[in-house]
Amino acid sequence: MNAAVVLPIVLPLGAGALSMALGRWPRLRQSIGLGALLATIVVSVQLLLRVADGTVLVSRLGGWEPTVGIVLVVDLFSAIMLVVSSSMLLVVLVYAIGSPRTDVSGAFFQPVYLVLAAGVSACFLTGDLFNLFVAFEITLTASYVLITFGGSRLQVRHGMTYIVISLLASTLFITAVGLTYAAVGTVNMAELAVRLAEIDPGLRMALGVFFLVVFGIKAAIFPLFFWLPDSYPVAASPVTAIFAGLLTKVGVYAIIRTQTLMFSDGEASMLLLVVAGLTMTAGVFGAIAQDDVKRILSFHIISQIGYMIFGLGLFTVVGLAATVFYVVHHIIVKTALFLVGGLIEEGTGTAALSRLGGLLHVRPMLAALFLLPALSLAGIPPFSGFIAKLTLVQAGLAVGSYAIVAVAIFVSALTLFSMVKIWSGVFWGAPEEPPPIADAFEKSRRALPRLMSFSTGLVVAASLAFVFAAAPLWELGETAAAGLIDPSIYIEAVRTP
Amino acid sequence: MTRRFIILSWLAAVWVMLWEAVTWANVAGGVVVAILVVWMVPSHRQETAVGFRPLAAVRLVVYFLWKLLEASAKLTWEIFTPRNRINAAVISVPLTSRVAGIVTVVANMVSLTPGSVTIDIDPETMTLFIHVLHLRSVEEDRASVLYLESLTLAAFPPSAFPPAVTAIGGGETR
Amino acid sequence: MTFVLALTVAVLYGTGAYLLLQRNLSRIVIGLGVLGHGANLLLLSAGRAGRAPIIGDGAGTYADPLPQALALTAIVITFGVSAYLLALVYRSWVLSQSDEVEDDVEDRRIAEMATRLAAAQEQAREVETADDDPDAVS
Amino acid sequence: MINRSLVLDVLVDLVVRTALVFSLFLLFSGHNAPGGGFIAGLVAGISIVLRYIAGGHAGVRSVIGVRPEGLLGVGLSVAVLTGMLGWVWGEAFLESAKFEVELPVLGVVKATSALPFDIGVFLVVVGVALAMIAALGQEEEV
Amino acid sequence: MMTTATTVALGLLLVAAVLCMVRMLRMGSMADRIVALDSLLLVVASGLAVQAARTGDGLYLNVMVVVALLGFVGTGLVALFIERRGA
Amino acid sequence: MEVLAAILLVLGAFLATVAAIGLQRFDDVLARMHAATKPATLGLLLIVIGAAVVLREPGSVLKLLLVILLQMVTAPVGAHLVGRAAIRSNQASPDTFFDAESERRRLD
Amino acid sequence: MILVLLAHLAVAGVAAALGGRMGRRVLLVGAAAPTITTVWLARTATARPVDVVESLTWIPAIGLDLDFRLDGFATLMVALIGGIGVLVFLYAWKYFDEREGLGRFTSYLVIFAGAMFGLVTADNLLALFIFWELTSITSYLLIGFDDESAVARAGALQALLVTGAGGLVMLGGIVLLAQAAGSYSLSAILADPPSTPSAGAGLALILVGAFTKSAQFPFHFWLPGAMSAATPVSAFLHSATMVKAGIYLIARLAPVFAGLIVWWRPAVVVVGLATMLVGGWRALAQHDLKLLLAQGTVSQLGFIVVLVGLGRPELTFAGMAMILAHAVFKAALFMFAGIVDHQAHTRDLRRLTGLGSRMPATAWAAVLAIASMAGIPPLLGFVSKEAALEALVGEPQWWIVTAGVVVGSALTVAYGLQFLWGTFGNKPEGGSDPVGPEVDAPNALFLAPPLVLVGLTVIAGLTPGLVDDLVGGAATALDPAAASYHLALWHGFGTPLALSFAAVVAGAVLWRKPLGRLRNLTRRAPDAPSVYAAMVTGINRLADRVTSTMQSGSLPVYVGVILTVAVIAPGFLLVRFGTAPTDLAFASSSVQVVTAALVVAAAFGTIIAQRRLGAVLFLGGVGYGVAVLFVLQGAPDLALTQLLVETLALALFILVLRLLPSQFEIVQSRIRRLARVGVAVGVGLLAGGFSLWAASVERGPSIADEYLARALPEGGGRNVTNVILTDFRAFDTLGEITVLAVVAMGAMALILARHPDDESDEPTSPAAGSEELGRSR
Ligand code: NA
Ligand code: NA
Repeated sequence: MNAAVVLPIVLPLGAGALSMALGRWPRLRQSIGLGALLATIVVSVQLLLRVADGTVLVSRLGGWEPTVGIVLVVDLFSAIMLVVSSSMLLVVLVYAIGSPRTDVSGAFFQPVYLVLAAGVSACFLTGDLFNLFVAFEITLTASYVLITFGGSRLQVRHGMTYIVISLLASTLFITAVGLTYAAVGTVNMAELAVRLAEIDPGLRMALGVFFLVVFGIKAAIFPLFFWLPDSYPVAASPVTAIFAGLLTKVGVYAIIRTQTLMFSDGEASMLLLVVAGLTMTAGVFGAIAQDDVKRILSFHIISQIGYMIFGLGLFTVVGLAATVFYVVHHIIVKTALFLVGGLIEEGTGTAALSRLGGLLHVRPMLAALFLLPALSLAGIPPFSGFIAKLTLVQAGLAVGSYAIVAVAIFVSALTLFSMVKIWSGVFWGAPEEPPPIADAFEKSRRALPRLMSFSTGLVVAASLAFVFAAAPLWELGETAAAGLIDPSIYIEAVRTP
Repeated sequence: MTRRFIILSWLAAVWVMLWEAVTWANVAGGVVVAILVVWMVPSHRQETAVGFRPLAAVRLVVYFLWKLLEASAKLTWEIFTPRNRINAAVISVPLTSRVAGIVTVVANMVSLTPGSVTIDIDPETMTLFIHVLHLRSVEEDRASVLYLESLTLAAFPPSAFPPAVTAIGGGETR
Repeated sequence: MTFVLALTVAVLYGTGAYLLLQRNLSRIVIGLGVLGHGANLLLLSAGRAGRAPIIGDGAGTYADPLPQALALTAIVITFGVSAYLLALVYRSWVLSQSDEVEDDVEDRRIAEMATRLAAAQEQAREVETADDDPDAVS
Repeated sequence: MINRSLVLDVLVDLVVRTALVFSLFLLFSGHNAPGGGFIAGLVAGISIVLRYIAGGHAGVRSVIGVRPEGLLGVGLSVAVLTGMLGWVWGEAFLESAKFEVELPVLGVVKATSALPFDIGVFLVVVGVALAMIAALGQEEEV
Repeated sequence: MMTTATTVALGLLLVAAVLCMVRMLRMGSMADRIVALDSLLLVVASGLAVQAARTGDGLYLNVMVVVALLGFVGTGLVALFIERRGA
Repeated sequence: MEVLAAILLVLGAFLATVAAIGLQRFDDVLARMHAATKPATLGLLLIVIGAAVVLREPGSVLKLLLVILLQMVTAPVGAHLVGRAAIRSNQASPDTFFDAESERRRLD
Repeated sequence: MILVLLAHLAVAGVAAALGGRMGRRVLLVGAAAPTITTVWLARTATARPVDVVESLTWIPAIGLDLDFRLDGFATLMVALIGGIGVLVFLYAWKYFDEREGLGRFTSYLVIFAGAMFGLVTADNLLALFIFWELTSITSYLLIGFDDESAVARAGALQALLVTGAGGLVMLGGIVLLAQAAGSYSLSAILADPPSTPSAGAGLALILVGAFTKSAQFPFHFWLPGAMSAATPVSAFLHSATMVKAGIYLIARLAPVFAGLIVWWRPAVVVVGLATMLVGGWRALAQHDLKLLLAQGTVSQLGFIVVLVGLGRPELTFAGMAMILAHAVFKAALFMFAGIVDHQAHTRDLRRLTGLGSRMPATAWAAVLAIASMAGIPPLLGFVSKEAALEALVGEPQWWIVTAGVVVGSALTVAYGLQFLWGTFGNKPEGGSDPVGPEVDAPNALFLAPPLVLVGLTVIAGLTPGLVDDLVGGAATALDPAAASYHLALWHGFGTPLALSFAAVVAGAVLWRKPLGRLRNLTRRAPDAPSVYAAMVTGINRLADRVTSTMQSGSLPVYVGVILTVAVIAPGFLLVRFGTAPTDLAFASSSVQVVTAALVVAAAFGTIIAQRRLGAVLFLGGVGYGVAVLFVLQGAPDLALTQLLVETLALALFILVLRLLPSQFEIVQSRIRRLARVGVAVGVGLLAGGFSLWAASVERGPSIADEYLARALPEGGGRNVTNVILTDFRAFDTLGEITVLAVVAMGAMALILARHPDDESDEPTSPAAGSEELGRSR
């Protein structure tokens, strides 16, 4: 029955625990990890199918009713996030296994990675505010370890930025939870939705904005994003890929969940739209100023987060549906791009544009693997990014939010500019300085690790498949958005004895 | 009466005290836990067998408590009177015992007593270095420590092995 | 929550924040510690105070046990993460003998580039205005 | 960093063992009195630190012959498995159950499935202490 | 009777605690600070005992056991550190 | 019984205060150490005994006994370590007298 | 139509796959795609009584469906795409020497052809947009095909940015228009056109997109920049097809909206005429064959925009004729330019001399093509221009257009002559590094494709009836009123012919006597390419500046910003909209007051401590003090945990501190002390105030009593906190130990990580690379 709801957390967590204990047998460890993530996907898809019509599944952990115990809740939005995230996690694990960097394939990587997977699932599933904090901490702690995996000087330095900022965010989070509990006496989110509506509006708005700040740090919105481009690029490629694809989206998820469930009156609409515009613009300007592939891509994460917030800020079904759609698109495409970035580094030893060039002639397949998601990211049709942006534009214009649409379009053009800069710098022309790997641009170059290329191809293929499945996905997004805009079903499902 | 037995009974007693009730279940549990813990944490030192004389032990405790109160009173007086009578010194007291456990007990009692603290122990010669706040005279202070040692030795007389053997292994870790 | 507790919370947050705004890693870690204490105190005082919530006989209202459980979890989590941060400080020192968070190199480089470009542009503009005025010369 | 002290050296065994007894007490009594797996684990962890102070790494290793990651894995697995047992006797993950066993001498022993869960917690916390000592206690000269 | 006694005791302990903190804050050597911290811990433990006497329940005894058993760990470590480094 | 407990409690607390005053009073680190930790330890013992006398649950006495025992074991270790550190890091007052053997060991 | 598109995809795939093995013959594979288009069109067009409609639903909910409609206008466009497409592929086969990447080139070009086909047949505006942007992307890849050349890369980027950005603007317009009309279907919108202000705004944006695509002033500059593309690309994209996309869209909308929207006609006329004149003028100044043609194309596109944009049936008809004629002669001219370039290895008019005698066939064919362009009878160009002038003369209120067209035509004649004379003429003065005598005539197969086009321009000129159906069908599809117009070679002696004649004469004069002074006058006007360059560098610089301001790289700054936001945003709302708390208890006991005071003192101690150890000890003091506060709140478990954690943390701290120097270094922070204090005070105030505020709220039934009541009977434990931790909320605890386990794993991994000394043989991390970079610069 609803026992399956907990599986997306328990499967990777159990597998993580086992692989901690099984450090000595790498093959067994790997099969456990892959098996667990595969099973997670299967379970998630099943959950998705069960909630596709807008129903909400509730699982009471320990059998305790909500407010006493912790509940896990699957609505369509969380189910979608689960499916996408577990798929990306599996593919990136394959990529990591295929990576020749020992620190990534070593005994410590997988358990931590699986815990990350469990944490992400928990973030999507939990219906309890404090448990969300715990889930965040699981995810973050795993990410601290992963970002500093390898322990090089730069990783330690930039990991420090990441960890300090995240810790600060966590402290603010726990502060917000404490304040909320003090004000309304519960940490169950559905119950909160009911009780928060009854308290002093000033306090409620302040809490709402406080949560926005807390999750905004994680989601890297303006002006809380500075840490991201300084820290993401130093991690190992699979780690950066999964961070870029998933972690900030966990923040976005939390923003959407809290702003639609707990502070559902749309009081923050204007603020969100302003933040969205600034985030888009700041991110894309940052990207244009960079010279390093991973840094460029990192700044684009920020810019893209702005689009997601844009859809949320409209507080309409179409706007939220567009955001859901955007999030899914972005997770896939961003993961793909960072995986390609990793392959570029793998082949040449660098990601600096000035040391790259002409890769198109040496590795045409890699060029194709980059070009498709890059165009998608820039919103070029017919790729998923286009559909995502189109729906946002439609949603924005439908309610007359012209300014934000104008910004979105302007930023879109700049994004194209920036993607083309990567293309031109990496795949066209010739390097200004020789890359670290001397024969990187010789025909006789060594082959890229097959598993890495394979998994990258898989993600790119997924981003293309997305285009063909766009109609049903959009319908899912609309149903999910309807559930977010009107959370009564969610609240009802949780509170029904 | 081996040291191991002392340890086991101490641990079992701790268990019982923690549960705040002397019942068979607690005693049995205490024994099990004690054995478990001793098995988990093997001693990293040579264990030296010592004996145990309860009467002498009581005498030691009483003497020690008396010293404790006396010294505390003195120190309290010192604190509340403006005159500074401090005459600090570090003196060395070569003990006669070569058993590390005994030396430790003596050193601790010295440290517990207000106005004196064991600064250091030379494991070769089992000499205590003691910081005293109010030096009467080196000899006098040394003598009182040695008296304390004699009381301790009376309570825990060395058995089985000659002192010389333990002296060799005394200061070394395994 | 009493006024005194709120004041304590305020001071802990304030001092924690102050320490966090420094570049010295040790201070940052300590600041996070102080901030964590403040947060835990705030969390605990979100519930009512009272007798320890251990069911027994005796009089008086029990304290709210939930914030206690939550704060306990939070304490342990904060501890764990701080421990990891300490491990990083350790490693950072081993690697670079530095306890300071230097600025991000790439960010600085871009900032410098921007300044240099602006200067160059300024210069170019001056030159341009100079020979853009042929009438003045002829 | 350790300058040997005979006093410390002699007493460490005593204190560490006592602390472990205490820690087990906290573990088993935690459901009814202040304590529990965390606190128990922390007490045990600090006693490991103590052991490190007295004997350095060798001291720690001679005591606990397990790899920290093994301890972590087992502890976490125990907790997760206990949670899964909830499916056996109830229908929810982490659903608890109470047991009463009558044993000779000891009388009626009551326990809940919270105990094995707490044991898992305990093991993890001990594992953390071990790992942190291993990470931070490398004997490099200053 | 008991209430008066415990109140007086608590008052004295509070004074002691404040004095310990004053010592910690005064510019002094590290040894001083660690001594002050150690004393503070003792005062806390004493306070718990007084509290136990006042309320009559032994819920905080475990805390006292912790202080008695492990309170010296921090002190000892800092002392070893100071010894190494100088204050 | 109650009177005894009251006396013990107040006396113990008084000793703790004395210790804290001692912390301010002396100008030698080691002297302060003597003044601070010893009376405070004794004070704790007294208070614990006092509490044991009045505690409602008789079993608690056992635990209080344990506290006393443990305190007796660990407190001197702490004092020893701190004292040693103070001497070794040359924080003792310059007036401190060293006998011959101690002087030799100090200079090692 | 969907099948045709799929065929393009398939051909592109095959070409990409076979590219390496087939060499330049892969271009013949590519030719299959336009051949399919042509054959399909031939079969469909003959069998068709009404418009052919196909549809593929995609995402109906957002109005995005692949609806196609082949009407008369689309037929004309498809004919150009297919017919010229075949010729271009054949031409390219001979144009390229064997080289790497021709497979890629072919597939780009095929995809482009497919996109173009989709664009002109799409009936859904969003689908149209998709193909629109696809043509931009493929054009980018094609222009930059010669990627070693920085000029090619820059040209490609420029074209993409202008047309891509224009496209994005157009997307906004499309959505506005469609939302006003309630449909994304082009035919539906045209059947029931909205005239609301938002529809008008949408149309304006669409026009901007169309102008960028069709290289209208002031966006025209990308087209000359795109001339670094291989000549077959220019012949196809930059004369016949892609640049017609904007015109296509304008032509579709004009007949309906020109009358509805007040500003439509003025806008189109101003832009079109300006383009025409600027392009023509600039063409005169070019020394590069292709640049000359490109500027000429700009000029002609402006002309066509005016024709189709005014939305008059007769002008629309003329516009259709012009589209056809221009595609044919301009494609041929580009091909000739390519032949010259290929044979002589230069396109510089100042170096070429006497090629007329070396390659006479080429020269004569080029003369015919130029003549067509210049509107000399009896060629197709003349026929269409005559139709245009005839129509314009019938619209006296647009006399300004007529005048402009005449001037433009004169310019056309002038640069046409420039082309011919410059390339084929025998120039006695030669030039600095003359090329000519040693040049060979081109291979017959190479010359064949342009010859076919020239043939067409001649034949269609002589017998306009051949193409009259095509042109008339197109015009009628746009505007039924255009059904009565027909092409004719001879309109009789009238104003149009006179104007044509005048233009030819004026052009010849202009060519002989270039107006040097006039040119000087215009030189100082801001020209568009430099505006573009300024914009690009401007954006780059703005990005640099914005980024360097925001992204300071300094952790304290980041923390400061975050804290400031976290204080100001909620603080403002709290103070502005909240009701301040009342009824505060000061403290629960004096013990609490003193303990709190101690905690506060210790907290300040962490700040003032100058030594690391001191600060750590104060932290410990705070921790112990907080533990006491926990006790006072009634939380023994918490106090125990706090004490133990504090002790363990202290131990770990000391293990780390033994490595670090005793004193804190004095580090210059990027934040001033005062600001730090300010932020800190703000954070404190918020935390304290907020918690008082939250605590003062009247709240619902507390969950506390439920826990207290149920812990023993249902959870089986007296310690309620522990029962919560291990039972009620055991999931939190599970998460918590997971955190701990991960931390420990991470710490272990850090130790086992390779020692930094061998960091060199680690794959260099990106930032490491850039760090070196930073140093070397
Ligand atoms: Na993140
Ligand atoms: Na490059």
